[in-house]
Amino acid sequence: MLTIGLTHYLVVAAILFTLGVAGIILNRKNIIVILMSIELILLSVNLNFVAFSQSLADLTGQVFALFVLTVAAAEAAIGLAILVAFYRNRGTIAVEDINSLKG
Amino acid sequence: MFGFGILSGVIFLPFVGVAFLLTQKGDDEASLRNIRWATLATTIATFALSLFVWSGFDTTSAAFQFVEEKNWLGSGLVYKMGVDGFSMPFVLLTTFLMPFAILASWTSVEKRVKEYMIAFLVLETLMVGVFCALDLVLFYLFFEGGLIPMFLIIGIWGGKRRVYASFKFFLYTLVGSLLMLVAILAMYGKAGTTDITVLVHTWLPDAHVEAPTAGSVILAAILLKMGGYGFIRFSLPMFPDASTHFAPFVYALSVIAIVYTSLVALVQEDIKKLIAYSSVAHMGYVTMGLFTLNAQGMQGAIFQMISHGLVAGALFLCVGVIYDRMHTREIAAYGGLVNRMPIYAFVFMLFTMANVGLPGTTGFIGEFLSLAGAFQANSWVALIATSGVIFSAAYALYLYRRVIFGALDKASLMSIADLTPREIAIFAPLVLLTIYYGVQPQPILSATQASVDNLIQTHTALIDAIKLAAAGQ
Amino acid sequence: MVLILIGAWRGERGFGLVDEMAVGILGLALVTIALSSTPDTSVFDGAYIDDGFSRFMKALTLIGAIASILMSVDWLQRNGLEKFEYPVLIILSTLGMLLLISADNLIALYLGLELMSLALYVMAAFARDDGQSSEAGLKYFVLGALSSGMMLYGASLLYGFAGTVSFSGIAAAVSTSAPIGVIFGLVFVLAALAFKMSAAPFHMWTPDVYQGAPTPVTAFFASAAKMAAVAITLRLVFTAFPGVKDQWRQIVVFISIASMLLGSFAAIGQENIKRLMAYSSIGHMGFALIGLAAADEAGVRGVAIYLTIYLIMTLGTFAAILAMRVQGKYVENVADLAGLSRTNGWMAFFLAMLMFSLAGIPPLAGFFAKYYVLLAAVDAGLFGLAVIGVLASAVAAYYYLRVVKVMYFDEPAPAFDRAPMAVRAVLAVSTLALLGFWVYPTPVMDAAAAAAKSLF
Amino acid sequence: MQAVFFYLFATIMIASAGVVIFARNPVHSVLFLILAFCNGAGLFLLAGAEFLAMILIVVYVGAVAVLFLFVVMMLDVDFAALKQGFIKYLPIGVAVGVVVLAELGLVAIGWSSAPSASEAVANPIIPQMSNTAALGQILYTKYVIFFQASALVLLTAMIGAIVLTLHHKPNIKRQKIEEQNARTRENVIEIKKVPFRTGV
Amino acid sequence: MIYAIVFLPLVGFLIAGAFGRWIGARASELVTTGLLMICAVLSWVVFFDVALGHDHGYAPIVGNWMTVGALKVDWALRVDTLTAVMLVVVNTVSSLVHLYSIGYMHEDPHRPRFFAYLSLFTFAMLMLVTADNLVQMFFGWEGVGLASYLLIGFWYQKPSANAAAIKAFVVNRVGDFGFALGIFLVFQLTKSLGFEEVFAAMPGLDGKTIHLFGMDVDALTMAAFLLFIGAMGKSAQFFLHTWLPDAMEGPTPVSALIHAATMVTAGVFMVARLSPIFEHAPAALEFVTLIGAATAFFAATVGLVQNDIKRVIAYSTCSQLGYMFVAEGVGAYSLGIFHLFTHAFFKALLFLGAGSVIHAMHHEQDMRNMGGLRKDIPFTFAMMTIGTLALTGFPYTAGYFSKDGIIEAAFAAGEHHTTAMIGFVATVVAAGLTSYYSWRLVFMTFFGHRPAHPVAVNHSHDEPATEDEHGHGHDDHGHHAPHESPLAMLVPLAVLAIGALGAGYVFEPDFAGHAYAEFWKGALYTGAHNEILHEMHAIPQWAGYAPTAMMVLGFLVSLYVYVLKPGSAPALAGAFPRLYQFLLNKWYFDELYDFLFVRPAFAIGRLFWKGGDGAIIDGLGPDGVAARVADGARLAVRLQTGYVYHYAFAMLIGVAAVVTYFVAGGLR
Repeated sequence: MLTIGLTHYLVVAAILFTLGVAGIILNRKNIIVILMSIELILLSVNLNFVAFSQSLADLTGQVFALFVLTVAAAEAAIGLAILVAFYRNRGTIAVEDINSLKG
Repeated sequence: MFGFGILSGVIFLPFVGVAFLLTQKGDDEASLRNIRWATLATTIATFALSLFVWSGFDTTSAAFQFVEEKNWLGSGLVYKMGVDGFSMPFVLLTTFLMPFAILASWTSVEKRVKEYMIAFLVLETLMVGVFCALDLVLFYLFFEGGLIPMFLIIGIWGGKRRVYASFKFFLYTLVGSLLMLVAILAMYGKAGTTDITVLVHTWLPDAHVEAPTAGSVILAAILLKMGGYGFIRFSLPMFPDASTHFAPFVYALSVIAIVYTSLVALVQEDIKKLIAYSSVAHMGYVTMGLFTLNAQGMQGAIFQMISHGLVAGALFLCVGVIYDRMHTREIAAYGGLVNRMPIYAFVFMLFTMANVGLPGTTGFIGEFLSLAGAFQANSWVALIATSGVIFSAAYALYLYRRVIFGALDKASLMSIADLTPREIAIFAPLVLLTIYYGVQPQPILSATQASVDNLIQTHTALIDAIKLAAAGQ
Repeated sequence: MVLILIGAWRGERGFGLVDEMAVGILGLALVTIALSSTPDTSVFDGAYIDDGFSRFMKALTLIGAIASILMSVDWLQRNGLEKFEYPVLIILSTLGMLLLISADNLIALYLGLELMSLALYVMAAFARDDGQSSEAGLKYFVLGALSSGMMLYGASLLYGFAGTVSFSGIAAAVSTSAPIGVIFGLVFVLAALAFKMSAAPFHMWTPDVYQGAPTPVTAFFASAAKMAAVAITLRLVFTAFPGVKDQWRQIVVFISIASMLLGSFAAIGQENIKRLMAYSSIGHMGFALIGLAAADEAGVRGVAIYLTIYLIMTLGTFAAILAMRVQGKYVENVADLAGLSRTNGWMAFFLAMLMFSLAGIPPLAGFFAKYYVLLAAVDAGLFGLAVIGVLASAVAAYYYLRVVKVMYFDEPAPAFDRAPMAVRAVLAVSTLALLGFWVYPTPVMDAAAAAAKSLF
Repeated sequence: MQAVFFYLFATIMIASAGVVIFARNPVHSVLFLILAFCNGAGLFLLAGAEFLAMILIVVYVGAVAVLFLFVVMMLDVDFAALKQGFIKYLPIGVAVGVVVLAELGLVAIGWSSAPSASEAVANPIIPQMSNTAALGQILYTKYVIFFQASALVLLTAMIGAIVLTLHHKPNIKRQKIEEQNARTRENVIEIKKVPFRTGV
Repeated sequence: MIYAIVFLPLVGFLIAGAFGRWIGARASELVTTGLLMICAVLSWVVFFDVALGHDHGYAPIVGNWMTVGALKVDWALRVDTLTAVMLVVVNTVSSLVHLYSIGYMHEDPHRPRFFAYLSLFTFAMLMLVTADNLVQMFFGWEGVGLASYLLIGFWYQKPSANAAAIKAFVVNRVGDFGFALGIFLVFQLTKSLGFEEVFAAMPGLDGKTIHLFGMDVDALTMAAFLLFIGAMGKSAQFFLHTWLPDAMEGPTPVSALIHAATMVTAGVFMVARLSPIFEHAPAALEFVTLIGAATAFFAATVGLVQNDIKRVIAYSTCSQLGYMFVAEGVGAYSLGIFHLFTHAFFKALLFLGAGSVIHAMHHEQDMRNMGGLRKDIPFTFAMMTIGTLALTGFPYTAGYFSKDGIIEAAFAAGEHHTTAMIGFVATVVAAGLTSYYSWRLVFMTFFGHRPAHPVAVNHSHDEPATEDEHGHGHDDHGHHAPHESPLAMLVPLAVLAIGALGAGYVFEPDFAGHAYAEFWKGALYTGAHNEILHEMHAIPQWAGYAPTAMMVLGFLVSLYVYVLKPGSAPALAGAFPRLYQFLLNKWYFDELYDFLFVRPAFAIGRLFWKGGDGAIIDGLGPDGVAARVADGARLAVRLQTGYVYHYAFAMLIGVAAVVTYFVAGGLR
């Protein structure tokens, strides 16, 4: 327990990932929370990459994580932009209200 | 790409007509006349060309003739066309009947004449293609392609429930043929499967009933034959073992088809439906005859197909004649037509009798031979199937009586007119051929003879080889 | 080439010019790809591979992109969306696709995918004053982000196992043993790719987004985007996971069956033709995956042919949808097509042929598409899959027929306005290509065969 | 020591992630998201990825989270009560979540890399080089194409954000530099000769 | 010559049929009748040539019909004594009927059609009797069936005529069903259908058993049995007799030609023609005897109580055909043919006579409405009496020789077979019954008085088409004075009467007597042990006189009941009401068949259609599938809720499912 190894990181990342996914699925009120959940997922992924990077003594993982970070930022920007556009049209960001398209 | 042979000429000649029709614009009388005549001319020319092929056809050979082969679609698929004793009669039947189908829709089709004619010409190409194709996939291609124009013909120019009927027809055939496609594909790897599409018949009455007259004619006369033709061309030669194995099954289905549909035909209230059911019954003789795998049965089956093409086609034309006048197909709406339409009554009688299988008409030859063949293969099958001659007499004459005989007491029928010269011109060749080939069927029989013999010999040899191999183990 | 693409748009103002330039650039790229016959090369330290397969798929993607742009001009102008960003986004997205197709390691895969997707998210929401469009964009974004999260998680597992992100490295590591972790990684990655190609059960966004997004964008989604997604899926499983073929084949079979069934069933009863096409595309992806399930060269060739033909059919169909305009207003219900055969015979004929082709009726090209994948599947012994496939396609035939029925059997609805030249051209060309496919299919066949060969 | 920090960071991170998801007020969510990211950065540090840790703080905490906060404030949403249907399907959702978590945990606990993994390593960590420098080394040489690509991704994000949110409101006065520059005396100043005693 | 005989009627048919409307009724009549006259003359020439002369017969091949593998069928015209006899019968009667019809049908607007049909029938019948193989025989067989159908239904306005026509055709088809199966079996056994080859193969097949219909049966017995079913249908034998009485809906000349003299005897002819097969199938022969005996007896009983003049004669015909089969069943083929020959004369005479009566009575057919006609139409009365004498077997009339011969032969064969003895008893009893009902007919028609108030009978209005056109309405029928028929009708009666009186005496030696061998020249085959023609002369005296005695008895009873003590008939009927009803309703065969076959067929058809096609195949098949597809579609659409979290959840479940699949199953 006391020597922190790869497994610890992986377990933490797994929990975080699950939380993130749960956040997307369970959240009914606010799209922004969903976006944040996505960020959590990406964080867990990064944690994985970094942990592997360390355990393999390989920088590739960190590079990958760097790109993930970059893209995550871009993604957040676009997500929020779409959200804003949506809010302008509908006046709501409750997840439950996003169902005019169905069937 | 180029340098097609004469068969391709027959197949694609209708396209020339299509090209011409596409240039026709407008709905005025003159262009309609142009369209009709051009279509008729095309079909007649196609028939003439196929006659030319026939003149060069060597009936003593079982081999494929006029073979064309082109590499196509890369691996596996070839454009391979040819005719042998099996397909030649069907090609002729197709090209022969097309002009009648056109004539039958001369005046009865009023809306969208151009599209109608185009659909028919395309259909002709596809049908001839089916009978000429020597490659499984090519066969399938033409076969399925026929669905499209037929779907449109039923759906656009059909009767009241045309939409339902056209969907049913299309989807039913599609399922059957798609499964056939899987079987075809499987064939590339290994043999040992089979395709049965016999009991799948209920689309037929619906499709027939709702189709316009010419559509019914083509459906009954040619499209229906493709299944039987497929059996001859593919199932039997390619799966000798399975064919023998499944023969009892096919027999069972066939006799069920014969008896069952005959009984159902007996109680129909719609003329076309009755004839459609009788078509199914007649196709029962065909499948039965084919699987007897003896000369009488197979030749009989083939002859039955040709004969049925003429007779059922003519019967649908007969229905079309009165439908054009009265716009109903209810049997109850008619009665006593002979009083006003003696020529029609005669024509209808003749084809009814041919349908019943009266000796001296083509109907007899096919029925008799296929039953004779069946008797040698399985007496029970022959027994039950022969009972079909009783039923067919019953329903056909019952129909005839209700439509033609009796007193003319329905006000709507008082002024119904007898056949016009155009209609007589349509029926005359059919009448003559029905009788001629009834008395003198040998031209057709000898055309198929060599191929049938060849098939049976090969088949017997194969079965023997399989038995030998089984014994050896 | 990449740099040319980047530099091109800079400093431009004015929609028309950018638009034309975008087409020009993409066309140039297409020509370059078509003409290039360099041997298979891998550049940027194995991150970017240029082989027959990628060229084939890129050509398809570019064709899709070009046609989408061409068709969109008129639509955008009429809807007040003639912004220069639109072609730019398409180019960026296309660039992402090209990168994706050529990806040879996980990073390239991820970046390509994201570049493609981010642009697509924006485009889905492009009609920003339209609630449906924003909703489509939002849904697509949320689910897309989830899927890329999953993919990343999978990718991290793969990286952790193999110690490398390159496909060949993964293949080397996986060939020796395949612990459950790798399968996890594979499943997650495949799920994300299935999401992009909208295969069940990761298809849920498709109908909503297809319906909500601006029609030209939907056309782009349905055409170019799918090409890229399928391409990378093929490349990934064949180059990175030959060692666990048995496992991914099971996954693919599952996805394939689910897609075909769902695509066939759910489309019945759809009134909106775009939505109908969404389900149709799900079904078609399922069908294309049959070829993948065969997991051999014939299968890949089948998929390649399938995609080619599917691309043509999709473009044609969307061209028809874009031509559905009544008195200046675009309509997109099936019922609006009623009696089209009488008001616009040619368009009805073309669309009917497209529908028959989508249904897979010979001799139209759609049949050959199905034929080759089925052939591969049957050869590989996947009878069950093949039978389910044909049955599903029979069910699917029903709703295609319904469109034909509406056009040909029903009483006419108001006639459509005259469609712009580009739309008509795409419609006509694609239909004729489908009709005439059987006459001279050799180029496609040969190219597909070559593409398949390069993957093995 | 390392273990203590690991558990500390990990616990706080997961706990705050939980709050992110379940908090009623989105503003709280954002704040706890920041907390989670900070702890994540701590974990990165522990794993020897100093540069990434800094980036995470800078980019996420500095930019992304603030952006979130900004949007949350701007949209000014009220937080309604949960609807009934939610509870009904919760058990299934939880069950699936637990299954996924269990499976992922299984994978994590039983993890072992491929034997070939250490040979397959493409960019081994060089102890002499600082983390930042090493990353830079790789990024600008080997993976330059990805660098370019990520630039494009950001560009896309920029264009996307602009095209979706920037509104040209017609009734707002804007500075138009080219118009200002293009002003000349001739087209701006009109000299009127005013007759005497009549006014303008 | 034989070509002319066979094809001239066809020519007549074509001319009358195709051009009848243009050349007019009179010309049609003259052409067809003229051609038939020529045929008749030529037939007699052939008869003298082949039967009485020394020509051994010939079978010119007209052309090949079909050749399929071993099955080779030619169109050929076989002429031997048997054929010659039939030619004479057919063409003589046919030509006379043509002639008669000119008179009888002169009111009918559709005469060309009628004469065309008559000629068509004659042609088909000639094809039948000249057939040289089973298939051509079948051709003629069905051809006469068609003609019969057309002629029975000639008055198509009458529903009853149409129904009768269909009934005739369908019941005949039941027989044909057996016939066809018989043909198939013969082909299977001998690989041939030509008579020469088939007959040549017979000895070799003696006693051979084959597996058929799940049992092992004697091959030739089965073949003969099946073929005989055909004969039963055509010759209206017991079980398949129901069509014949109904066939009286057709015009009377048709009844005379088809349903008395020629077509119905085709079965008798067929058994004789195929005697080589039957001779090798003794069990089948016994069956023939039984059926013949049953028919002879049954039809005679029913004939006792019928009121329709034509139906009485029809049942009589039925009964007489039974006699013929009894003869053939016991091996006396020549006697069967002989009776056929004589019967043709007197039965045609009776029918045409009845037609004359009906004509005189303005299409009244019910005997209860007749009476005392001997004064009004004396010539017809004379002719009918001659016919009746011949029918009942009055000594030295035609019937006497043939019928008594049959009864004697049956008795003689009874030494060997019980069935033959049954045949003997049945025929003797039937002889008495025949005598009774025949004289009853004569008495009811020509003696007594016409009732003032005619009995309304549902089938009394025969031939309505002619009613109004002739000018004298029928409201007062029975009160209008009956009149003698025109000459065209009387001449045939006279000719036939000569035959009915003299044919027996003249030809008895040839058919069954000492000139047997020279006459038949092997056209009939008799087995090595078949000595029936010799044995029949050695029977006891009482057996020889039994039929004559029965005839006298029948006459006396009839005389008593109808002439000496009028009114005793209803009393008799009242005494045995059940028996009377049973007989009057023809043993309830029609009702039975209706119940057993007709209604079930329709019911099953309806069941299959609605239940089978509608509910099961369509229901489980297309419509059911369509419904399931629609359900599936609804389900699939319901999944698409529009909620993002549902979508995400679906993705998660997808992934979880696949992963769990692999985890749970280990790596597959």
